Amino acid sequence: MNTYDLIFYLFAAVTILSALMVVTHKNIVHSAFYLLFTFFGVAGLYVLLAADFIAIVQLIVYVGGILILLLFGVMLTNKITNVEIRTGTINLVPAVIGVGLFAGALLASVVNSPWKIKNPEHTVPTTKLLGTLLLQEYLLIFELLGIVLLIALIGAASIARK
Amino acid sequence: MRAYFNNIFTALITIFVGMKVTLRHLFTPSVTIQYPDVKLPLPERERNRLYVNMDDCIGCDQCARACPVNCIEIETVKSLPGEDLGKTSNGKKKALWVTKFTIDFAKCCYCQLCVFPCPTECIYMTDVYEFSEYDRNNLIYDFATLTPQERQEKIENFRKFSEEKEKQKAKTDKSE
Amino acid sequence: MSVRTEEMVLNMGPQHPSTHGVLRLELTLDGEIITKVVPHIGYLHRCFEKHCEVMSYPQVIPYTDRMDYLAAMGNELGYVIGVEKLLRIQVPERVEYIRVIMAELQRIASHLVAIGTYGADIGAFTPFLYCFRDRERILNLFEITCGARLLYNYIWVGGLSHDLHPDFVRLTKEFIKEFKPNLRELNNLLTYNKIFIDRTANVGILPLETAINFGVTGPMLRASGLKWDLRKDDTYSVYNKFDFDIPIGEGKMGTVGDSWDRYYVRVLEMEESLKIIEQAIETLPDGDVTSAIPKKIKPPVGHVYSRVENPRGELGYFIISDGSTSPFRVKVRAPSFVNLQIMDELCRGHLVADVIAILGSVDIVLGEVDR
Amino acid sequence: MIYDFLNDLTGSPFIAGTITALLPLFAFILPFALFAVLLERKVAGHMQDRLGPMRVGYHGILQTVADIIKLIQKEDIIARNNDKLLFNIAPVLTFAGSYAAFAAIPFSSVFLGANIDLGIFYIIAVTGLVVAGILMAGWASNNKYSLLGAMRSAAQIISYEIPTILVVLSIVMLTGTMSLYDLSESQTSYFWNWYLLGGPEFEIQKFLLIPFMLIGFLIIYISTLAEVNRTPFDIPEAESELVSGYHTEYSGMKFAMFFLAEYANMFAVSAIVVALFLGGYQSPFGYLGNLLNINWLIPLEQFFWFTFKGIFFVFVQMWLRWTLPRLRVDQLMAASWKYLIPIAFFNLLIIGIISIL
Repeated sequence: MNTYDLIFYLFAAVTILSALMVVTHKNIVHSAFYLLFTFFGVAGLYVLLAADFIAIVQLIVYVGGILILLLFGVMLTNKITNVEIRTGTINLVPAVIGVGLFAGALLASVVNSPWKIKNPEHTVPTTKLLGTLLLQEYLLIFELLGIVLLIALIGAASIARK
Repeated sequence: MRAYFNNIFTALITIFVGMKVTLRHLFTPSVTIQYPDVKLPLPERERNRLYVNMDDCIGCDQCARACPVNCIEIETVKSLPGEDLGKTSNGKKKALWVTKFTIDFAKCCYCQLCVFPCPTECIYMTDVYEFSEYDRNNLIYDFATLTPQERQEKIENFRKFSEEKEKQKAKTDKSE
Repeated sequence: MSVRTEEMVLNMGPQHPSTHGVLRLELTLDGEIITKVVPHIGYLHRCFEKHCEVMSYPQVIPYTDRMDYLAAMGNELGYVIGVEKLLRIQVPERVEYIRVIMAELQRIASHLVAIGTYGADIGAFTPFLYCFRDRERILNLFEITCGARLLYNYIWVGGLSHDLHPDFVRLTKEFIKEFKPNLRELNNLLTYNKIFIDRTANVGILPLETAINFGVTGPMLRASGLKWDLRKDDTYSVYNKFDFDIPIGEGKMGTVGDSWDRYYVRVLEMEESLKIIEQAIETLPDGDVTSAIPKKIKPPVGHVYSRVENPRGELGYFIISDGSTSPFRVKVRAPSFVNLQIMDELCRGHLVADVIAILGSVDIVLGEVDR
Repeated sequence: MIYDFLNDLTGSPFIAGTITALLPLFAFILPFALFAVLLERKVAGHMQDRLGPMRVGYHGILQTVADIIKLIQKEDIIARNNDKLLFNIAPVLTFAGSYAAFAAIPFSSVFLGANIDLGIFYIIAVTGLVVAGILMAGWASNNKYSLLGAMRSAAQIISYEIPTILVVLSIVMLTGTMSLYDLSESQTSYFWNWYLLGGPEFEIQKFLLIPFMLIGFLIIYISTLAEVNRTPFDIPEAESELVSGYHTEYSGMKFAMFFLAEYANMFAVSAIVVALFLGGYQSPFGYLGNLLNINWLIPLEQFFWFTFKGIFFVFVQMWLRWTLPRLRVDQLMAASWKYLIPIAFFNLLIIGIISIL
């Protein structure tokens, strides 16, 4: 086990543990702040995958934007501690079947996908590559996504105005 | 649209004007002094801690009556006929032993009202302004020059004297 | 679509950097918007009026100093004029002139504090110290005259405690000469600053009618557009001998009666005060300042209401004499106290940050509010 | 790079990495904070016709050291109703955010923590952590003033990130790189090659670009000023309204952490401005080392120029602070959304058009 592995396990542990805390913590503001560490851990994992651009985008978008928005929302709610999120269990059997199927599919894809073990010594900047891909090969999808986001933005603004 | 650009323009201009002012002040000499090392000369009418020149005090209690906060306390004892207390510098004859003359500077409001009525000008304000203390009781200044024994003695003397007088009076009353 | 929001009660003061003393404002907020302001006063109550009943007439003067401690000369003047009216004494001309000079210097000093702290409230700290630098020179003038810098006990019934210092006239002229460019500099640095204007113009607009209904006086009333100044409209001392203007709010940067107007009226008033001082110094008569001081102050039974234009507004003393050496009752109409009432009216619908801007423009002195 | 150098020297990537990571803290942030706090007080003092600290050391130069010692000694007060966990983490998180930014700041061609390909982008990303720390501090303090301050601060930093990124984008578009090292290297060692003056290429574009670069420079300077909560944008800690915003409840070393983060941030944003527009670590008049043929002098000169330019902009921040009043919270948002962002967009557009000419 070298330093690289060590760092990987560190980030993985941070991600998983904080994600667990997000779900289980009684205080929703604490949950929201644990989410910060989850996002941060994921960003670290991206870095280890040599996906530098994605890692930084993860930080900017999730930590800098979404998390803060979430915190705003959470802090302004009036019931912060001991929020009862769980509801009574109904339809236990279908739920188990559904979750089981989903978990199976996920596990199958994890086992079967050809993971590329990349040597971390040779990292290539991905920004340029991503840029060319987005603006050449996937241009249509990129534009469509842009339009969808724009529509969402305008919709949000118009709802807020009412 | 014009208002929009006008806003930007005035904001930038006024900020630069303000910055010019502060930049000029960056290089002007300071107006403050390094206080405990350097001290400003005080004007001659400075009103700070009171001082009582007991040689001149005749114990008339006028300053204590003028004081709006009652910070001056004076106790006097009449002198006996044989005693000579001397004269004040402006020629008034002293007739009272001042056994207590305290000023509580924690109460004093430095209004100078006590200074004017004094017939012998023995109470006046000095330019001493640094007299902070850790204990409030230390701010009560006693100006009486008599030692505690002397005070006791004077009070005792006067008591004896008046008792004597009383007796004398009683005797003369009886004899009549 | 309306969202139900919960109101928040924010307690501002009594220990808060910008309540100008120990004032407590209970703000009810909807988000950051004020829905209600309740000023809680009394933290600095020192029983001034009760004290007066046991003090002899001259002993009250040091107590008046401590009401509006930024304008002690004005407080003394109002009280002394009242007692003189009760006693029916005529004071020498020179005394009146010196009183006017002192009151106007005091007005400048007081307005400098008002303007400086207003700047500091808005966030500009440097003008605050520039103002204090100039105020310091005025205090030095007071100090050479009577020995005290803040609480003077200088204006006495029938006269003054001291005559002017021999250097006073020269130093005052020097001060006026050097103060004028400083005032221009202050205007450049703060008054016409875009950010300052944005913060204060159209904030806390006080319509004239409301101002009159609330009994607001002083620069606040004048900023709302009414030319009402006791120095001209109910003249006292020798103010009728001098030529000066009464600046009023014109809504130069926003609406008439907004915070910027209240601020600017004070700046202009300082210039007018300089004019008065210049004239008074030029025509200062000779004479003895202590000649008319009565030996024993024992006014006949009666009552009097005397009022003067203090930097913060109309300061009135209602003095009842029962013929003894101490007043039966002294009631003070404190301008800060009356002006403070308007807070709720002015603040509603504004943001928390505007409360500071409005409170600063009302310019209260808590010593006077609570007395 | 310094990492490679240390790696060769020590032969252990771990030690080299640790030293590289700690170097900015001990070699730069702490001394800088000590210096900047004193500078702030001295600048304030002299601008206000005062002298500032004069007692500790000659003209008070040891004042901040004394202050730090005082802060260390102070009792660490945690109120009963504080959220203890978050209350303790918040200052560390805030400082971590501003500290992480220093990893990518090019102090000189040698002293550069990591030559990340996305340098400028990285700095903007990690400073986002500061927002989370501030929100955390505000909420954990369980104080209305702190919460209001934190909310305002978060809203402010997020809105001012947009004009910053837009201006950064215009430079990135012009140069095709996000690496601060490459950006600095490209503005070779004379001041007419700075991007503020149109960049290193001598063509007609250079002269067309100058006014728009100037606008971009002003926008990024203003918006970074807002991002570090300095006057006129110091609304989160506006002492006349919110006592002192999100760090009202903090005392002792935790307060010092916020303070340190603030000063570190001040330099970090100045460094961004310098690296983007003012030639980074490049000297404006060529190098003495080249002239005298002493190679090791050049990095030192570069370090000097970079810190000099950075500290100059820190000085300008202080100058502004002691000159201007502060904006109101809605005006602050208006300044960003109504003025800076549209102008930055137009600027971006025009620079784009010029660059493809």
